[in-house]
Amino acid sequence: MAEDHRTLTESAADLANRLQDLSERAADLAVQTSDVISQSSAHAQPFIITGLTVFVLACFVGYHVVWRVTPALHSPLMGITNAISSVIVVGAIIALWPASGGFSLMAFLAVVLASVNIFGGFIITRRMLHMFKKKA
Amino acid sequence: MAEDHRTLTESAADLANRLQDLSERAADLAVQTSDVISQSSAHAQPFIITGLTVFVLACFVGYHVVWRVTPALHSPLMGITNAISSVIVVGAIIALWPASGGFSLMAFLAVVLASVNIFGGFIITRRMLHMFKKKA
Amino acid sequence: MENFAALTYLAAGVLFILALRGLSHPETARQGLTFGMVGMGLAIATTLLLPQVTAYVPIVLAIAIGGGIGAFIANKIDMTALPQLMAGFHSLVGLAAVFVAGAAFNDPEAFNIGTKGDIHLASLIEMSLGLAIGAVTFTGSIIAWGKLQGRISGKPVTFGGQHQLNAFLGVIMLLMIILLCVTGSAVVFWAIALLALALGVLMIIPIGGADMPVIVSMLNSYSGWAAAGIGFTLHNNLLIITGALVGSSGAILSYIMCKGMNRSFLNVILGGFGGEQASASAADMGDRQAKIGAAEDAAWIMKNASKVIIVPGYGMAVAQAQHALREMADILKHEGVDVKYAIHPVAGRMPGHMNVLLAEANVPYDEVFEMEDINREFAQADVAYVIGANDITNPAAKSDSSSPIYGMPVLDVGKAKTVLFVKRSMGSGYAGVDNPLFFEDGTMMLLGDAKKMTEDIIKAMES
Amino acid sequence: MENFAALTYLAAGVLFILALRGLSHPETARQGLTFGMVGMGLAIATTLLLPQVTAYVPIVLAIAIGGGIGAFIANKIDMTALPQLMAGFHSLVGLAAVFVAGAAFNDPEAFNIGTKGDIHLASLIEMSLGLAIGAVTFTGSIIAWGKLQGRISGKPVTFGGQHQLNAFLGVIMLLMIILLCVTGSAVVFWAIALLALALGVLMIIPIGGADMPVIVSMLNSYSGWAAAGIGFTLHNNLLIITGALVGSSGAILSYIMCKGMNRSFLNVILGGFGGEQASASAADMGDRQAKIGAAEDAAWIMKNASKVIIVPGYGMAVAQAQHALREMADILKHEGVDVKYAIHPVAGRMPGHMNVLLAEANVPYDEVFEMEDINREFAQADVAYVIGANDITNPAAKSDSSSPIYGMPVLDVGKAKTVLFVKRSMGSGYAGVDNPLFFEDGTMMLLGDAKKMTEDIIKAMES
Ligand SMILES: NC(=O)c1ccc[n+]([C@@H]2O[C@H](COP(=O)([O-])OP(=O)(O)OC[C@H]3O[C@@H](n4cnc5c(N)ncnc54)[C@H](OP(=O)(O)O)[C@@H]3O)[C@@H](O)[C@H]2O)c1
Ligand SMILES: NC(=O)c1ccc[n+]([C@@H]2O[C@H](COP(=O)([O-])OP(=O)(O)OC[C@H]3O[C@@H](n4cnc5c(N)ncnc54)[C@H](OP(=O)(O)O)[C@@H]3O)[C@@H](O)[C@H]2O)c1
Repeated sequence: MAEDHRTLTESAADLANRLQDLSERAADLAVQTSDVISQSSAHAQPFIITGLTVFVLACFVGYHVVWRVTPALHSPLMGITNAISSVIVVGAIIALWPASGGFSLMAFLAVVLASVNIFGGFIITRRMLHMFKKKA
Repeated sequence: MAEDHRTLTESAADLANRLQDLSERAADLAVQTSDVISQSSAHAQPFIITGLTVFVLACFVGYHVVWRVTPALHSPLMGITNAISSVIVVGAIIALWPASGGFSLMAFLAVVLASVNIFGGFIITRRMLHMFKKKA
Repeated sequence: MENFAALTYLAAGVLFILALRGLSHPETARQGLTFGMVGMGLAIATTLLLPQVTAYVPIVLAIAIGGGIGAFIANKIDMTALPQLMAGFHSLVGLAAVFVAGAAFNDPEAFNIGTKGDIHLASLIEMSLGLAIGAVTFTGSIIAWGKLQGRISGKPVTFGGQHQLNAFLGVIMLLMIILLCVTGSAVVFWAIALLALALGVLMIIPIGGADMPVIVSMLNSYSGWAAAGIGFTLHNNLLIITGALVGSSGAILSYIMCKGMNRSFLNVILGGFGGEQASASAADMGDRQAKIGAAEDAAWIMKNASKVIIVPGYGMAVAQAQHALREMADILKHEGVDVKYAIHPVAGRMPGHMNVLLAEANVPYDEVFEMEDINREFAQADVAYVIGANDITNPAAKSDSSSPIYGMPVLDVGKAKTVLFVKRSMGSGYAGVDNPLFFEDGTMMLLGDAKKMTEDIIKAMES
Repeated sequence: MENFAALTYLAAGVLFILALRGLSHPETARQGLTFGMVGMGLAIATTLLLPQVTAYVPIVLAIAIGGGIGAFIANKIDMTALPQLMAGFHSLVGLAAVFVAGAAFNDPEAFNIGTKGDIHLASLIEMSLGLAIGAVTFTGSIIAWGKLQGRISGKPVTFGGQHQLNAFLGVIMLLMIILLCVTGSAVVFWAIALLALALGVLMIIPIGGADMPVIVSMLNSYSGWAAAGIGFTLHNNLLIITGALVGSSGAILSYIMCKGMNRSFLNVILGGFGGEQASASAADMGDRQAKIGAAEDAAWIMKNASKVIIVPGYGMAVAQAQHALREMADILKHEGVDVKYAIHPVAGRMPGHMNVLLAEANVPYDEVFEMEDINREFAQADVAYVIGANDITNPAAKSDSSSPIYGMPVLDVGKAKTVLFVKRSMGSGYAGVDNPLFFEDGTMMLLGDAKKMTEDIIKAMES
């Protein structure tokens, strides 16, 4: 019995040791986790920052490019910008029937409407541009 | 003694239970960790991608902005670009005496050289620009 | 895949930039258009290849339906209806943005922006802004379409306290967006949508029909900023780049139009300008007498001229007189007369309107000149043939500081030896201002429909 | 802090863009410069506030030393030495890039790009490119500086198999970069540096002294791309934006210069063009006789002219004649003569060289015209006063298809009633081509130093 007792006590102590071990490992893991996260966040800025950088630069590009458009082609410009602004169709396509939810009617309608614009905008612009001719 | 025995056995069982609990939590933590990491990597593209986006847009901006510079000011343009290209000083400052290593002579020299350029470039440009005057 | 998609999206963005760059000259414009179409194709193809996109059938169906409708409309529409068409298309972009915001709100997991009922704060803000701007664009563009199409009276609808009401509704909307951020409630979300739809109507009805082009451009600009906002929500640089391009484009075109009319943007937005044309204003002219001519007189004068400058305006678009005009110019050129076209920046009802109509009638673009490039040549011209234009030739803009169009740059048609005005009456143009040029010695009025009158002149020339 | 830093870096990038935009007009240029300086201050301040930066004393010391040297040089230097100065500054940027790359290689932890001896592959590639470009820029710019300053003969140094040797070394370099990526060895790293230093010398020595401005711009462009590369390594958008700006600027300036000389960039790079001027070439002219004039003749002719166009060239810079020139122009203007300056795009030895020198002598910038704007006016001018310029006036570029400068756009000075050439001899300019204009009837040669001759003319005018 005394032996039994000893064994049990020992094994209890053993368990306690293992427990401590484990808790240390858990602590380690936690540290590593936070390390990984902080490191990856140090490397990868939140999207709002890079997005803002891209946005500001794109505004500069837009400003310069649009001012270069010859006034005679301002109507085609409206046509093209109308078409490309429908690039939000990209968002609608993702939402149409995602794995997480079922069929989304709203997304479907958004894709339809954006497609009207994309095709309509490009085709009317092409019609306009095909009319501009040089002196023969 | 029997009671003792029981208590010990019970506490051993208890410990075992707790251990299981803990290991479950650890597993949980691991899952969460990988979740966090994968999520943050899904959200944050690797820098090479955003960097490339920024680079391409900045090239467009540079192209348009530089072509707008009046030829009369091409020398000041060289002066300013000379000064701002020394913005790599930013990298040298970080490396000068970081927590990880000791004093870096190379970084020190880089800061000195870049500073020569920054001050020299801006001052010579200012001297040039101050000479350009309109008809009185 | 993620990274590959990011790269192809970047390529699509670059192609869009090149598309707009192409428009800097008619020679490169068609190539630019091709860039734009390839870019759009790339963007859609990339999205279809994303792992989370699997429902190809409904997607292709939706694109086919929408594309079919779009192609049909764009192929059938008359070039003279361009301003309305643009307004109509914009309303669709606005509605699409509303639907995208709604879909994202209903199923945030699809976009990685949180879970249903617990959407990230930043995404909620961006989403509600996108929703509001989209809804305003939708109803606002419909009103603009109606006014341009003539379905709704072009007269400004004004009532007391209108601006106060709009401002009040704007504040309510802001409060509701804050409420949405706090509660995340679907009811609040759709209430914002309804309010924004109403605001779109209320904001546009006080603005006169002829100011609609500025409004259409403004709404275009808004839809660009909204797309950029959605880009932030979806972490998609392509939407951000495109949004910034479209946003700048709309803003710059509005600015150019306001400058061409010498009015501030605020003045346009506050509304109350223009509307039904004062058709009886000729009576106000007292006993001043205008010289009324016939087609035969005009034909004789022009055949004997050595230089004729043609000034088209909104009336040419209404009468669809561009083909007859080109024919007349051909006859004159055949007779050895030097013929040029002068385009005012705000002639017609949208930027570049006249250029497109003349191009439709096969007028070569190198015979068509911007105001700054040709204004000095009127002094050497024998005839200025003003067809359906009015305000853009009004010298009161230069001389009469009390005129509502004072300060607007105008074409110096009065400097030509003879000015021929083709219009249906002695009435005023869109600004509602009388044109003193009608009563000058060198002026001859050719009263009648622009197309009919031009055809009569052609007949007289040929006989 | 990270995010705050990213935002202020973005602001600094925008300020740099605005700085270059400001240069579109002399009126806004000083404001642009202020933007540039504020942007740089912001960038440095932000970096100092980063948590990992703590060693303020050595940093401030380094900036103070460097800034002091830079300020001293920039304040003392003569404006005529600008081309050398730019080359010298560029060499410093190159060396700084080498040091930054070296520091990053020695202490990758500081930049978060791996650990010593185990640096991320992408960073190794970027780093070695930065190193190589920096080293080439360093020695290349030093050679350019020496040739411009006259410390090294401007003659192209050529030998057989030169281009083959350079190509061979380039291939070796590429192999060593691959080796570096595989081993990460410090020896290989520094071997790359040494090789690049040698390559910089070898690439530039075959190029003639007068082509140096193109080379300086090209190296400037390279240093921009290198900065962008370091930006990728450090995950820093500011470096990327700035690098792209500087890179485009250098590339566009090289392009403009090549176009101004009607030569291809490749032709410049391959070298062997220009060098010592053929001083005795006048003998080749056979028995054609040039009219040699004195200062008094020139004074008399110009005082009786109603329109004089001054064409400055490299010789004006050498002689520092700009102040005397301005004085002469003042006297002429006082006499009621219409005086203008015509600047060829590649007059002098760097883009905008003449404009700066004339500005230094207080010539108002609205009297100074670009070639396209003034070339037609020579036909109405009584006198073209060509001072220290040669190639840029050579009509052989238009008429003689066998001339090495055939196709280069030139100033039509020959259209003026009288052409006065101020130069020291009948020798040719940098292209080594004889100028047939010297022997035309309407030409008078004023042989002598540009400054001395102009002062003599002033004396003759005043007496
Ligand atoms: N282009 C733009 O982007 C833009 C944007 C915003 C505002 N606007 C404004 O629009 C105006 C444009 O000037 P505008 O000179 O082109 O047009 P306008 O001043 O509106 O004059 C058009 C004239 O055409 C005549 N007309 C109408 N139908 C006709 C027909 N079937 N046959 C012959 N004549 C006809 C009308 O006179 P009768 O009734 O006597 O026939 C009218 O006076 C400017 O005031 C501008 O500020 C333009
Ligand atoms: N600006 C740039 O960016 C750039 C870049 C690359 C290449 N370049 C090249 O540089 C050349 C510039 O043409 P340029 O006409 O200005 O110069 P140039 O053709 O080199 O002629 C300069 C002339 O000045 C004379 N000269 C030299 N020192 C003088 C002094 N102290 N007093 C009076 N005259 C003096 C020389 O003749 P004497 O020896 O008889 O006195 C020489 O003929 C072009 O060929 C261009 O392609 C320019």
